[in-house]
Amino acid sequence: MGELTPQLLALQLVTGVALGAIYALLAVGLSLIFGMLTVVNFAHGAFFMVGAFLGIYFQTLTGSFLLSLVITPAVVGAVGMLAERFLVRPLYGRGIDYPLLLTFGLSYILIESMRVVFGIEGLPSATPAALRGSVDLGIGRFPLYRLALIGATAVVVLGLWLLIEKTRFGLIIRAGSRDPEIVRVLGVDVAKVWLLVFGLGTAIAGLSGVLAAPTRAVNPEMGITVLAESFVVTVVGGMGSLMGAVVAGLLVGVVFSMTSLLAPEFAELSIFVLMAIVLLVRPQGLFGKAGLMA
Amino acid sequence: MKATGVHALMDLVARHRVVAVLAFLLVFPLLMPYEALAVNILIFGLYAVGFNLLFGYTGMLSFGHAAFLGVGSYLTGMSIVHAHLHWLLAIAVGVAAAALVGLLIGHLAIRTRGIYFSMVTLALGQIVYFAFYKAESWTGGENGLRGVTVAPFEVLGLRVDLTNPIAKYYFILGFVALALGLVSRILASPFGAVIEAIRENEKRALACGYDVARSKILVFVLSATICGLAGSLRALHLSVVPIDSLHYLQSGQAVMMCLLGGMGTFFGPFVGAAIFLYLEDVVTSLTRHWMAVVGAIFILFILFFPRGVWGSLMARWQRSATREPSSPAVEQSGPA
Amino acid sequence: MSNAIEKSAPASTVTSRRRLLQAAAAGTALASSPFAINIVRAQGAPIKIGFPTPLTGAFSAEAQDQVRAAELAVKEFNDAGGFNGRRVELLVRDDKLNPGEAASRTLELIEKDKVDFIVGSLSAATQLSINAVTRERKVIFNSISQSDAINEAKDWSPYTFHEALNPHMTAGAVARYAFPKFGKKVVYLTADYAYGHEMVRGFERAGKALGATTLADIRHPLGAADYSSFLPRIQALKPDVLVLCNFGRDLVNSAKQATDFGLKESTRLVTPVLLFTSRVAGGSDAFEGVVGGTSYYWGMEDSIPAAKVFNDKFRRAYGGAVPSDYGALGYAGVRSVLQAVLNAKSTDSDKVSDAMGRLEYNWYKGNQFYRKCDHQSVQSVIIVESKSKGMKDKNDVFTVASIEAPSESNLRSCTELGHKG
Amino acid sequence: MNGRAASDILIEARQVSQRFGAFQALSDISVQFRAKQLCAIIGPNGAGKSTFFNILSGSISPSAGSVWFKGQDITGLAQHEYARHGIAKSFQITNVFKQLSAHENVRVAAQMRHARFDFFNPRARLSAVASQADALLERVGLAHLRNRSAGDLAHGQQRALEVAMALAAEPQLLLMDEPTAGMSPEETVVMMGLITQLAAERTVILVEHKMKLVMGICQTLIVLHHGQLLAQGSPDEIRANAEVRRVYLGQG
Repeated sequence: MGELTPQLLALQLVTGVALGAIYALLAVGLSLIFGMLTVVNFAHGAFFMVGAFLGIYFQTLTGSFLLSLVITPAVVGAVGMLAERFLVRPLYGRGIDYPLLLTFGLSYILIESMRVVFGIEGLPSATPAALRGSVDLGIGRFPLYRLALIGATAVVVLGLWLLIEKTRFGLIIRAGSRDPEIVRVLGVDVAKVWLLVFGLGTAIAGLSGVLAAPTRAVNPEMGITVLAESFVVTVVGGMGSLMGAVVAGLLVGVVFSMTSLLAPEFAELSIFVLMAIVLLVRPQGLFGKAGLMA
Repeated sequence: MKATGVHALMDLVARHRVVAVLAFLLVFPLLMPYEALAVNILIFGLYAVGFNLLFGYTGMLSFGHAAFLGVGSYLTGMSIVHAHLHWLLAIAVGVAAAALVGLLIGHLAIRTRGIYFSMVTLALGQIVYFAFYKAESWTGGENGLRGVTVAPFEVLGLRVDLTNPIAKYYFILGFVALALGLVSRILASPFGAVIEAIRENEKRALACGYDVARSKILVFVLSATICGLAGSLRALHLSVVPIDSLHYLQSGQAVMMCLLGGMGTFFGPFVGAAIFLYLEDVVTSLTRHWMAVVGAIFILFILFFPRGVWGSLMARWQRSATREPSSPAVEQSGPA
Repeated sequence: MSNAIEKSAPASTVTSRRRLLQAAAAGTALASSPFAINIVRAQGAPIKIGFPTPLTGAFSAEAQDQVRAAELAVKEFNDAGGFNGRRVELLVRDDKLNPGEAASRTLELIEKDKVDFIVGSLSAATQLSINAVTRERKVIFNSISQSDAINEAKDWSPYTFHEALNPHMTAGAVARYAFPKFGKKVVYLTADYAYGHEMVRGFERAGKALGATTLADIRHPLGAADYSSFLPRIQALKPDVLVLCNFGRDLVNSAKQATDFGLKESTRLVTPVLLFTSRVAGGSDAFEGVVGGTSYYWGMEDSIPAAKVFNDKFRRAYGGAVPSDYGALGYAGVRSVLQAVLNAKSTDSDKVSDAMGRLEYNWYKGNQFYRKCDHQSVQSVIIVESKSKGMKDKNDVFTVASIEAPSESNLRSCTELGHKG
Repeated sequence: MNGRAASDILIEARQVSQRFGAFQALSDISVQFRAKQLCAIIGPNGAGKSTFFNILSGSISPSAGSVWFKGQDITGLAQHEYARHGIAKSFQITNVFKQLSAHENVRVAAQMRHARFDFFNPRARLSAVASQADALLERVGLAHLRNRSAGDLAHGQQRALEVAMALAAEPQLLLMDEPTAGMSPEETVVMMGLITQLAAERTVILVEHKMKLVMGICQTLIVLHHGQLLAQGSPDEIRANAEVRRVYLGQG
């Protein structure tokens, strides 16, 4: 390829990071839930999709993207908590298969309900006026919104880090992710913690939905491919490791972006190859087993 | 008295489970709205049974089994379309290829455990998917492989025309019967006991002196072989091989069928496949929101019949059986 | 009265109930009134058309529009008295856009429902697997979605008809319109599957004659949600025209993201198939200034009388709604088969196939006919440009830029497709 | 009972050391165990008993030194190889096939010596294995529970079942990690009785921290302390050993 200039590579890198941002966000939610509840949430992609739909809905309702950035995750998180309380909770202690398959069934229902409410074709999603258009980074033009996306992800991850490292709730999560017994010993109502963690994880999925909506078509099936991708990221990073989720998210984003440049047809495959290699060399994933934020 | 009646029946079924299932399958088409559905149930029933060998009996949840269904389908299809092989040879090729791919994937995947195992099988399965997707000149790529047609032929003096649905059903049933016989033998064999031991407690199985790694590879290959046969038959059934047969959603289907019917039981997966496909068929023709219905039914099953339809029946029966310790079925063939 | 039920209930479920009613009707009739005989004849065995299409999934909007239009054609035919008293019945099945499901459903339609004809499908893969099943059983299949492969001798059979445009025709027409207008330096962003490759081939063939040069053909995974990682390179290549050789949601996503990357400032976006529903779903921003081809746009009623007639029928039947491109194909697909039945005075596959091959028709978009060698419907291609301002209502999304008249010369030659003669 | 020929040495550890990162769990342990003896490895918590046990039973291979069985170096063999050589073990935490019946548990264990990869012939044909399993259940006193699934058995019964499974391999060496852990006094008595019987036919090595329990029945004791071999000998010699008194008995 003749036109492989440094500028192009640099721009490609930025693109990869922007892609990775969404991956990371999704994986963080998955990883949080798995780390604490050892529940493999197959409805994660569906919660992401619901987030995208509700995001647009609340944006048009309130006329403010920022407002919907707050409301939507709250609503999605609430749905998540309902799911945990009435569907997932009865399955604790039954191994990982059952919750996994139950959430899979749940995803079907979420997809269909969005079809019923918002229609099979989905909703047109507009980029918030302030973030429209593209800016010249000196290495080429890049969409302003995707830059904002990178920023937003950084903020969310930082906030999460503070929550987990600096608060009592975080302490409990860290303890719980290693051994639920400890939490009981601490005299905490574990059930409540699990409820909150599941809510938090799904809320983050919803948030990534709102953030991703302006960059792509919003339709009921949008969560299906996303699910596979975010699993790859979570597993590469090591289930239950937030740090892993973030690092792997960016890694996968960049790998995907670079293969799209050098061998576009293999872009999709590349992330699966990456996962296979990582797991065969390190069966626990990059940051597996290590503590949540380690 | 009712319990003992059920018990007697189930006992009989368990003793001669293959005979029982065949007797049922012989009249099965009469119960189905149309033959193509019955054939699908045969094929996916077999697919689920093969998958269950790994999932239900050895406790390894693979998300990559579509690879074996697909490879079986494609290799059989390609042997007919490109190499013009005899159908029997084509089936053999498909099954052998599936076994080989099973050996490769199994060999790599068993290094990992739990969800990581599931994910590695998923990834390797996707790699197979992609390989066939890209080999467009041989596989037809996304358009799928077309023209897998078999001219009418003679078997044991009988003329078989695969465009005749009834003939096709019994033709395919013949192979399914053989495969079920094999699976039944595997489960009743010494190795059958070993894989259950591995499912129950890997550490202890090692301490007992069993080479767990090799046992896992062997069961993986056996499972792949069965699923490969299901694939081969599907190619003959549909006369096309859709690329979707390699997709991970197809792997997911095997899991659902096992779960609906009851994993770790002999009939369970078959029952699951029947319920799954029949429900899908009925529901889709009634409402466009079939996904919601299927999803809901699925959740209800996991919450209230975690053992699946057949599994729950078995559980009830065994409770009554353990009251009479002299039930041979319990110790020899294990759960039917 | 069985009529009433047929209207009220979805086509896919009426069958069995209708049978009962017929039996009852016929029974009582025979027992009593002198009109018995002609009632029975009037009720005579219906002509059945199987209609597999993805009622659920990514293209369900188009699919359901196809069904509506097809039912319109059926109703017309029945209201006109059917074929010597025999009514037509449309059996709709959901193929879930999955070729395996499509094949099973086609088997069901042929083996259980004993349909006389099959019309339908909404993807290359599903139509090819339906075709594989129908040709083996000598059942006529009129495909109403795009594919080049189905014309080729390898897949084709005397019972195979292709009502829809094929990628070669569509891409060629768009190329002939766009390259002279927008420039000759071209980059393709192509969904990596047969349909995508076929469209690129169509563009490049037409482009060669016009002196267009291909800077790059970038192939993206089918169904990708994010295209950003393909765009920096395209940006660096600075093409006059970016051709998005993908379909439906892939098109919506790639157009949207190309717009975000500011590509439109120096490059024109072009696509072979600009779907009505995609445009409605994608919104005007993403599609602003995008030019593409289509088999039908309701807005052509100003210049094409047949379109006006068809639109009005459709509006009347469905509360003012306008037919979409693929919807219209559902109407044409069914109507051609039924016309052929009338001409052949028979439902026998060979006779109808023969009559259909000789059909010259104008159902909704001007004159059409099926080419002898491959039964491809030779028809006009409409070039539309997406509107972003001055839209009268939500359906007013395109302006008709030009209409390329039907001509066999725009098709690949019979010999190239592997047909003799 | 000293001064026997080296020929009847069954298993032997030669300069075995084990370190986990910075932590030296065992340093330079050399011990010999004779055939058909009942021996106990004792020592306060953290003395390295379990580590040593795991090395002898092959769950971990030592960072230095070697393990010899019947004059053959078996260091670093795969877990399952140990069982095939005739080394069986029972775990500290009960470790059975919970969903399988008591009989099936033992049957599987016994089957190992006859068929491991045969997936075609009915296992019902291995009637010898089935009857051996029944005999073993009889021996550990679980015959009446043969069809009960192992998970439903009481703790003591599960331990007994484990012993039966270990015996099924007809081992020359039986390694038992705290066989009476968590048992009621009554169960403990029964278990110790059983163990003494077993030692008549094969070498049995126990890990035990309840010293009093083993003093009575063992021929040889190994005392570990901070990963060092502190003393080795008959119960009397150990009682007499001043070192042992100081570090061990001293603290109760």
